[in-house]
Amino acid sequence: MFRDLVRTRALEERLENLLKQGHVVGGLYRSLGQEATAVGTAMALDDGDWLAPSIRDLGAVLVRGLPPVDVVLQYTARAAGPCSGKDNTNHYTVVDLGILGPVSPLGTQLCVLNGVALTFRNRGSDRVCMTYQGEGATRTGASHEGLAFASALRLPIVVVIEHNRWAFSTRSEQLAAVRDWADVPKAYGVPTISVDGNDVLACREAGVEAVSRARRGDGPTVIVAETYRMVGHAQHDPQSYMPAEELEEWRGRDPIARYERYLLEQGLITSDELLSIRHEVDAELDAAVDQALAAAMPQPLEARTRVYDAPEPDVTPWTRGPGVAGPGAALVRT
Amino acid sequence: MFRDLVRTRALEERLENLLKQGHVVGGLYRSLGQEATAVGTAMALDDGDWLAPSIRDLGAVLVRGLPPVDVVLQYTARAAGPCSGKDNTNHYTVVDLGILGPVSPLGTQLCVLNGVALTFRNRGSDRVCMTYQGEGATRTGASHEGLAFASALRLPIVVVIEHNRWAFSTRSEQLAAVRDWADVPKAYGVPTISVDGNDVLACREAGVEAVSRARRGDGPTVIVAETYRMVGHAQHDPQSYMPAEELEEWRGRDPIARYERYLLEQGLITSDELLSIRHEVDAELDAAVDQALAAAMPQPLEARTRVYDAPEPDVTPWTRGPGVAGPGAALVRT
Amino acid sequence: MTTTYLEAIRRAMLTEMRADPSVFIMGEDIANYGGAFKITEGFLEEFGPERVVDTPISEAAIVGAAIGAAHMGLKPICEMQFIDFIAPAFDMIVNFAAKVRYRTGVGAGLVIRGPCGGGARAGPFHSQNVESYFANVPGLKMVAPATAHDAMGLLRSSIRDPDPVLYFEHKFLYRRVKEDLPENEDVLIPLGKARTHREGDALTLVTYGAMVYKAEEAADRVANQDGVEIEVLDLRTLRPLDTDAIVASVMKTGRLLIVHEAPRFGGFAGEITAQVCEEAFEWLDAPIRRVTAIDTPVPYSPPLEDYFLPQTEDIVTAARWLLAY
Amino acid sequence: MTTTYLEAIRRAMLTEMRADPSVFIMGEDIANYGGAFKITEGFLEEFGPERVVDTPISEAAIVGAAIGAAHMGLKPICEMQFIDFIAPAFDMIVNFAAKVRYRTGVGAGLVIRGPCGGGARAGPFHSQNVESYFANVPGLKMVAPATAHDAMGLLRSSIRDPDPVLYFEHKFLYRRVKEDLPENEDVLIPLGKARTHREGDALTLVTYGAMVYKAEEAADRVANQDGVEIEVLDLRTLRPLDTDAIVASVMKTGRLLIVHEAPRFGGFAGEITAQVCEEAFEWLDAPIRRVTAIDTPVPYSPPLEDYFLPQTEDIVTAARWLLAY
Ligand SMILES: Cc1ncc(C[n+]2csc(CCOP(=O)(O)OP(=O)(O)O)c2C)c(N)n1
Ligand SMILES: Cc1ncc(C[n+]2csc(CCOP(=O)(O)OP(=O)(O)O)c2C)c(N)n1
Ligand SMILES: [Mg+2]
Ligand SMILES: [Mg+2]
Repeated sequence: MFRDLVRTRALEERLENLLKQGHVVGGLYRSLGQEATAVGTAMALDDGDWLAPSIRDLGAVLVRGLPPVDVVLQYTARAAGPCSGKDNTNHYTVVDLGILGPVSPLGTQLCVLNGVALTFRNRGSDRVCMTYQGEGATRTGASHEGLAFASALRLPIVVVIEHNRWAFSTRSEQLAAVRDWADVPKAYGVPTISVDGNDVLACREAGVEAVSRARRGDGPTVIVAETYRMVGHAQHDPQSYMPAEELEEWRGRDPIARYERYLLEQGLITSDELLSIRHEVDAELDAAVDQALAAAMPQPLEARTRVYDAPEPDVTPWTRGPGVAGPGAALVRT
Repeated sequence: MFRDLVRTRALEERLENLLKQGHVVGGLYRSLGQEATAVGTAMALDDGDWLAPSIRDLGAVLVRGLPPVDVVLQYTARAAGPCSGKDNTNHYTVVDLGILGPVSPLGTQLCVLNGVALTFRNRGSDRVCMTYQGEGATRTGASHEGLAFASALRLPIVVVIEHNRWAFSTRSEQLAAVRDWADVPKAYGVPTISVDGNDVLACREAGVEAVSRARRGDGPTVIVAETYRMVGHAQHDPQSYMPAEELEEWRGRDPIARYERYLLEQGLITSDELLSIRHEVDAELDAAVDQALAAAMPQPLEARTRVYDAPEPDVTPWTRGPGVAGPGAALVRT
Repeated sequence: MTTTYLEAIRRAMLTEMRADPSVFIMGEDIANYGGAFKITEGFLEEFGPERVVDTPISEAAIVGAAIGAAHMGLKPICEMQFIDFIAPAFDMIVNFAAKVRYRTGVGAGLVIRGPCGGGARAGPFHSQNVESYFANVPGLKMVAPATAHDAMGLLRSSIRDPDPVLYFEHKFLYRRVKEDLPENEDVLIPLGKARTHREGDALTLVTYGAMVYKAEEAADRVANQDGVEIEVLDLRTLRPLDTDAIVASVMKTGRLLIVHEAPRFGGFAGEITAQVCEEAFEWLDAPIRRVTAIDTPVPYSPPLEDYFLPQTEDIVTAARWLLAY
Repeated sequence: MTTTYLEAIRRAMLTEMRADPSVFIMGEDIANYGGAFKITEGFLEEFGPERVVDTPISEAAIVGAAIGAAHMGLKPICEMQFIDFIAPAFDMIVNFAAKVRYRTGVGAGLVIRGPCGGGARAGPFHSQNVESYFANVPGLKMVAPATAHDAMGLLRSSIRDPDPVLYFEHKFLYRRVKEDLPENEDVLIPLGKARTHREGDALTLVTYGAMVYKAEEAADRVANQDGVEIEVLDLRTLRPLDTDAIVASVMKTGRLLIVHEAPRFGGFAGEITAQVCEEAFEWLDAPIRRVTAIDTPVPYSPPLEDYFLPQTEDIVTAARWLLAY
């Protein structure tokens, strides 16, 4: 688990560098300071379970086994990435690993994950699904319909609300009259577990409890993880609106330093072992970055493939350069 | 109040007859058995307040002063109706009376009413808004966004959830894991008042309390009214799915009979007075029906007007009969 | 066996659900009640609550669940109580269902079906034709059958299709269209193929849905009164569009009239016109014309709705104008 | 004063909000933060939280509140953080805002604006052009400015308009387009009027938004290399469409090329083609052609997005084909 926390942060740092160097061309949304929520809860899943990460859940995806090189290939828009360069950030769906990617419009992913859970239920499988939402995303209509639907159909699903205090620039207190986010699931008759989102062990425990409920067939659970977004919304956000004292306060609760302290205090690991984990991670990620940067960009014509499940892409004459003549070129009446 | 209860039921009975006779050509959705909810709560409003009725809130609209003849004109698709024949059922918006009509897609009306409430707030007015939703409608994304928005902005708005046990053919227990509908508003940090929706006095009291909160600037309140739909969803619904015993049980709680008993027992009114109210209502409604049936249907060409705020409707050549030639007719190169 | 358009839709689903356990249906009031139009009556009894799923009133959640189930290999059918209520699911359809294969390589074979169209005095929210809202969205297919035979064969193909299909059934035809469909006939019609509803050589009339019948009526009238044969092409599938069939007919007749029930501006006729201009311009002996509803919402009152909807008389007028050109 | 396209949008709102206290703006992160693109920076300080309203992430609620406020006489502007997020508000726009005047006689004068368009490597959900989703919806107006001057003048008119206006600002132009706009000039451009961006007599090129610049580039190249002048018409307003201007130009040149950034099938070019066929068919000396994006979602990777988007070279090729016809 320590390794996954470190991998998450270190991989995001590398992505940030790649962004500065122009290799990552879209946006980058970090999970700095809240890595424990995703890593801890995702640890509760087993083989065959599905996970639907939100934008700040790189940690959960790594726990589920996505190789870091795939992440870098994706962010650098390479042909070999999990989206073949067609979509960005963490928008990949990887069936073999049970990862269901989001789309940008917030809230809809939960509705789609319901369909996976419904399939499990209908097939008599005891597999379960887990997904994540920022507190901001819970305000969308899709999020509501999704949770109500899961509750009505008692689907095996765990929703983790990542209450990180901000939705972009907007404080959660400012834009919802809810005082305790653990009240939200009450509207759906769904039980809630509140948890310190910066305590990776507590997050894992909450995950295990919620996942067991779902596996037993007792329907959905919401986990409300209290955490804090330690950076701006995205890399282009100067984050000037974030109070310095608050940041300082939360810096003291850094989930990685905290877990590291715990491991050392409990004698579960030595400093040397921690250091060598960090070195191994560095080596793994450096290799991933090198490999990704050496990989090819997609061929332009690939833009046309895979819209439908069809062997041949549609020909779209008159949109492309000199090589392609419209069929009309031949259609002069003789 | 007794008069409005009687007017509501009697007017709906007339509309039902008009439907059978083919004068009402669209659908008809009755509020039989739940008239007290709309009538009672709407009594709490004052001049200048706005009300947004749902499909089963004819009573509220009559309380707000819409003349019954307008209702009949509307349902019989007459030119002089509040929608000029362009829309059906209770889809009328009447600015002078502060009535905001619904559209068919459920949930959106609340979002629109928020804008009225926002205007009051911004203008420093203490006017308030009230609206109604079936428990089924609360499952829509729009309903959620609307309530969350009202709560976040502390708008002066009262939402009455009419828990009448059915959403079309679907039992509320069957399709929501919520046990107590009074839990729903907790997700929004909004206070709830639970009320016996068949007790018109209790409904009025709940309305007064909620309206006062809103008028004081303390934001939205949800009233959950427990009631029962005593007929099928619409006139075309054979309602075979409704358990006879349950109907029987609720028949015993009929809100009109109940209020009538109360008035008599308390000596607030005599049987003679009650009877003469009924006669007056009959006379009023018979006249309304006669007047409406004598009114003209819209002229076909009126179909083209009022899409935009424009003096002249767009000309739409080539869609209409022999009289109208397309402009192309003249456009042969000379 | 005499089969209505509605019954054909019902039988298509029954056939597919019996043959393939991965087919299932979700919607509002479809299980206990059998659907607002009773199309799924008895399905719950036959297939059980796992495959006939009553849902809360939440169209986005319904379509969303269908996408997820499709990812897992199921074949979901989503019923919209009226097709107008597809609007709250617009984001889910356009941004999730339509794009997911392209983005991720994982497809979403699902069907969204529901009653469309006017003529039932049902007002602005129970009468719309929504095809143009989705016309510019790559990744979707769209089907709009006019006959019971096509309704059955196209729905079966839609259910089997690996991509998201919007299936528009015209409520005006539900019980008015009756055809003899053999009980055991294996009707399976490929998507993307138009059908010549009526042969002719003087003018090509392209249409779909309920307008096929008004087009036919107009063509018959012109044939009887003017002695000229109009070819009526029923598109059946709007996307993929059978451009070849349209172009072939236009090359034969030299004249094109497009008729649809949706409003004119931004309606589906535009795409057809553009394609014919690109591929058969030289064969056109007259301007391409369209007869459509007027550019307003669907009004409720009968005289208004009758004026709103394209009528046989309008089609006759337009056809004669073209024939005389 | 040198003014960017973005600054022009900002100034239009400032001018209207200063002149008319009933104008206000709602959106996500627009008040405290000043908007994702900083268009409303400083608005909160100047106009206060009543007129610059940060909302929850709920586009349907935002547009809904705008409708209600418009009923009461206010003039709301709704900012979509990206125009792609208009999709969750689709039902609210199409079924409530667009139809409410027709149905009830009470209008909803409001503006929904947001950044559209590709070229920013922003992937399938931050790059769309959504005009065709709304093209078949009577009751809406649609604006898509290409210049700073037009962005300002059309936004001011949109805010004053008594009907719902969708205002599409192209994010690629935000900081790339710079013009000299007099500080106090009263720029107010009526909706529904196209603008001749470049005069010519050999071919009419109809376009809008960011494609105006690629069209211009293509026209310049053809002029330099082939000595032939292409007329570039910038529609500016998509609905109401300035059919008169298009038809007049086509009657002059006899050739029409339509260019838009959205995908081809079901795109806005269809409506333009249909109208020109109806009104100027006899003047056409060649087929009407369109250059558009290909029929896919907007891909993320630069080589893919470049292939997806119409390029100057494509326009030149199509123009030459038409000129040689
Ligand atoms: C429907 C929709 N509207 C707007 C946006 C733009 N947007 C992207 S992230 C974001 C804030 C999300 O806040 P939250 O859900 O709390 O997640 P966090 O970023 O805090 O993890 C917004 C407004 C969007 N993605 N989808
Ligand atoms: C978005 C949407 N989906 C479906 C419908 C069809 N519909 C109309 S009324 C109704 C049931 C409403 O139930 P409820 O909200 O409880 O109100 P009630 O009829 O009980 O008063 C349904 C499903 C609709 N109007 N809007
Ligand atoms: Mg957050
Ligand atoms: Mg109900």
